Amino acid sequence: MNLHGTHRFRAPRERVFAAIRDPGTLMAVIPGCEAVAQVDPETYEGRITLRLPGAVGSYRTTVRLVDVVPPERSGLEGRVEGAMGSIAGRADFTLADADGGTAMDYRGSGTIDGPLARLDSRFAERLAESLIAQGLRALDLRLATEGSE
Amino acid sequence: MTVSHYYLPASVPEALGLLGAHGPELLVIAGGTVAMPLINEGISLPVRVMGLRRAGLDGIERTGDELRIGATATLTGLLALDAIPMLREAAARVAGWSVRNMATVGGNLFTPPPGGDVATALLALGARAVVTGPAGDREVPLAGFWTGFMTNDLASDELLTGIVVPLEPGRATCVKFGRKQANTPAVVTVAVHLAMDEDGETVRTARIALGAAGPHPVRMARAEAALAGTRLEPAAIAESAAAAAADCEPFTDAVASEWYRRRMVAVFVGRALTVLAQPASPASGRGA
Amino acid sequence: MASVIVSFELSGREVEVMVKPMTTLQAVLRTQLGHTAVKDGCRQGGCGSCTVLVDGEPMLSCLLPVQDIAGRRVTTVEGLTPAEGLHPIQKAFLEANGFQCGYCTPGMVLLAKALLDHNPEPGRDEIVDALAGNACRCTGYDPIIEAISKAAATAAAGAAR
Amino acid sequence: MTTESGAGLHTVGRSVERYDGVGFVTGRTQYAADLTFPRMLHLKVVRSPSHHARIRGVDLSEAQEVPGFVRALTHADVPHNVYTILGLIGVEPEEEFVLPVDRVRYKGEPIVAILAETEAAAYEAVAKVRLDLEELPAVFDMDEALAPGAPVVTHWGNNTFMYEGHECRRVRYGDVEAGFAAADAIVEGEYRTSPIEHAPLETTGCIAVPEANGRFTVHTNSQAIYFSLDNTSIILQLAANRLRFIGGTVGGGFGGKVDVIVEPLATLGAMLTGRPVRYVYSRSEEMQVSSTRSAEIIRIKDGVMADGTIVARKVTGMADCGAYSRQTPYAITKFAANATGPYRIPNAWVDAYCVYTNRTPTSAMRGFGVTMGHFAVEVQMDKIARLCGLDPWTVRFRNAHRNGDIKPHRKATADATLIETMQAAAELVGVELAPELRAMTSAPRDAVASAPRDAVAPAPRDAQEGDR
Repeated sequence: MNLHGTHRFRAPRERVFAAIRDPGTLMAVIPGCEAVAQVDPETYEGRITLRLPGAVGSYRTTVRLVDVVPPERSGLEGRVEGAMGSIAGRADFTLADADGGTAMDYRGSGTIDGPLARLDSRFAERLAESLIAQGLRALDLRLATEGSE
Repeated sequence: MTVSHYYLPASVPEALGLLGAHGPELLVIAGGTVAMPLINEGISLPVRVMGLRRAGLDGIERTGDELRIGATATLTGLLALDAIPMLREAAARVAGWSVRNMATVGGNLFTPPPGGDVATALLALGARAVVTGPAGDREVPLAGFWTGFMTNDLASDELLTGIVVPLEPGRATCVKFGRKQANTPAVVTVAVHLAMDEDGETVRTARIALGAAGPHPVRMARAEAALAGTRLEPAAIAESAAAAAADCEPFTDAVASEWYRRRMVAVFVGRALTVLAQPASPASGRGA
Repeated sequence: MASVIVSFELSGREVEVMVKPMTTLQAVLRTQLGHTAVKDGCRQGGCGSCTVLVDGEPMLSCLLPVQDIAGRRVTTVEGLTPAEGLHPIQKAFLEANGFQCGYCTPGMVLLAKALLDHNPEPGRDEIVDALAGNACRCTGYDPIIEAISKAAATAAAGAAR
Repeated sequence: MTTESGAGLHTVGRSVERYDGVGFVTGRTQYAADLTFPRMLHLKVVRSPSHHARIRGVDLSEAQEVPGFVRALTHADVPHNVYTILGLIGVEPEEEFVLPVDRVRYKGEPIVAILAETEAAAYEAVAKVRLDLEELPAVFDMDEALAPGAPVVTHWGNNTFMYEGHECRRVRYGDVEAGFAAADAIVEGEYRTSPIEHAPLETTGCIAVPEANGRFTVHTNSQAIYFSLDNTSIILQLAANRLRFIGGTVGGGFGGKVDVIVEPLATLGAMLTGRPVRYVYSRSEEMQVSSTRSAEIIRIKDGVMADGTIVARKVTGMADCGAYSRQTPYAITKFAANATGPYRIPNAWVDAYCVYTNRTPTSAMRGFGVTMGHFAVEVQMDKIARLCGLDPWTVRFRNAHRNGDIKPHRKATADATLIETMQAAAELVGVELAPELRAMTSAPRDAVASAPRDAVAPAPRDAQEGDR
């Protein structure tokens, strides 16, 4: 399973990077997120619930920040686990200044285990990329409105 | 089944009560043609499930200049419909007879691409989703119903209870290109509705919706704009088809590659518009 | 998880079954009621070998929780077959060799029954449309289409007499 | 050689009602998986999500807690944990495990089997088995698999089946290079085909039932019922007379049900639990893991004379065996023997490779090994016809085998009927053959005056050194 994507934020990259590390923000922007806790400076545990056509369920997530170089880039090692199986892997994202805002590029790969692995792996890729895109859009909106207060 | 409870509510209030009691962990199904394969295969392992087949949501009625379709009206039910021929075309090309007797119009909105031919047609018809929750009904234009691949605007305590379709005069067609003539997922589905000027020859506003060319059925704004004010001359059709091919977001799956889908978007948008460009074209010319 | 009692009419007689929640009509017919003419080709709605008639209309029993059809009329090939001899549609399949391995045949026979009830004299295109959801991996479909045309013809001839 | 006319025959040519037809139209025919037994267990397999990986661990702790879970079957439970599909006919090596010990080589390969009271419980338990796999590089393309440095799929170190010390099955007859040199023209072609899944409507499956007398009755839809019985007997180290296989009614096979895949595990489950065990593929298992026809790459180089006569043919064929041999090494031998087509080739060279990749293992399917070879040869014949300005019939008639022609593998052609068949076919489709073609027969060449001119005297030297 391979993921990649880009996103433009209106906010500068320092605020984007800080927001990504803030449990409160993560809770608000991650689709279906019901709990996020920072267990140590680099590690977050949480729970998301997804209502997908034909399959509903909640998933335990653990994400650790690695090779952190704020506000430029960071690595994420993570695992998502629940009824439909598990996805474990690593993603890396870079943040670059782009005419007043921020251009994010992310790339990641992981292995799927459990029932989800029996589906076409492109299916899981499209689902993951779509959920990530929704989260980044919500983050952009939140930073833009926060900024204007 | 590892299912501990399967509820069959007899009314919408009863269904909303069950949603309220069990919330996000309650799987909702209607015709079962999306959920049951995943359950039969042991991929989806729900514990509590609610079926809507008996919840009284399968009516289709015409009120003034709108068609109100119950969320669990079957696709076969659409085939008996004279009001909107294009909907009949879309429903006729989904799966086979038995599945059309089971699959529901509401369910088609939740069918991941490359499925969702009827949803694509409804999008081109400017339909609205009727969403019912504890606080009552709200209507969502279909373009805003989908939030991403397999995700939508419903809260966990809300149900899709119906679809409202405006009965707008104009020229409309739905063309599905699959690897076979029937019972096959789409390489691409194109649904078009053209509202014409009084002269009946000039396009006032166009709606072009694509299926299997994005994370969900998508409207092609630039391709629509390329037709406004034209008389569907070949150049206008070519420009519109090129815009659709450029703006769509096709994907690769077992049916077709992203590369092939993008090219077929250009071909079939062009063919759909060419069918509608025929002078005395019947209200629902049928494409390839 | 408590089982539930469901009753429905099966080929003319009332049946009552006790099932785990959401057990499919296919599983009930095949493993509890002995109607193994209802086949088990894919359980994904793609092959049609599990086709049954519910109130005369074809449906896929593998996608149908039995609770959904409580109180309704279910017909399988076992129900179509008379005590003596064969139903005209079955005879037509036999004469036209509308089968090779036989696994799709029950589904095709029931579809033919439903089609002829709707349209006694279907053309080839209407037969093909009706069969579109049922797969056959052996015959290439022509013998099946011919069998259904033959059944329609004999029925029409019979009606004409 | 006269073709039988239809006269005086009782059955041939008439449409006869099939005795098993009544069972089909009434649905009374009993297929293996139609049976249900009291206390029957359901077997579901935990399959590898990776194409190529080392198995570091299998954690069953959560799966065992699922209500309805009965037991798991691991490689340690299998008495002789190796498939012997071709071992019975002396084709070695036996290299595919019934349940792998430390490595999986294709996506979907079985790792551990789960036995449970109901299918739903089995699926839930399968979903809760935790696999600890270390991903290894995988290869899916034959040319890449043969290139140096490619990931190694087999356990003997290179990615081809070894035929008597050679990397490919070889046929040498005459001198192709001399033939090419003497030819008026050279025609080359590369032909590629994809794997094909049989997709029978009835999926592969069986039910193993322990009998009171210690024997096991196995209801199976295998196409090779005694082949399966023998292999199950070896794998379970159980005397063959302890096994009674019942089948013969197959809901579509097309060669897809000869792999002896489900019977050993189901019977093992019945042995260890004393209860009937049902192991039937789901549709996605049938598509993903049941064997397919091999993908093939066939490269042909021909030396031809102006009159369309072929004087030399060099064929390099590769079949994608997938991760394990099964029946493909045998298919390659069949390919090599038929690679040059039903035509007289005075100078022939055939190299036929059985190539291993991390794809689903391939096996039998409707004339496997030969079918795709004919596709390639017949397209090549059309190319020759176009090049020589001849019609495709003439090129085929002039090269067609006749009785007495020596085939590249040194067998004399006997009972040849290609010429007569083509003549009958031409008549059926209303093609007017040239007199030369109408006059031809399959009689030995030297017995008939109008034998085509031999451009190059064939030099069938004795079998070359190293060819045995």
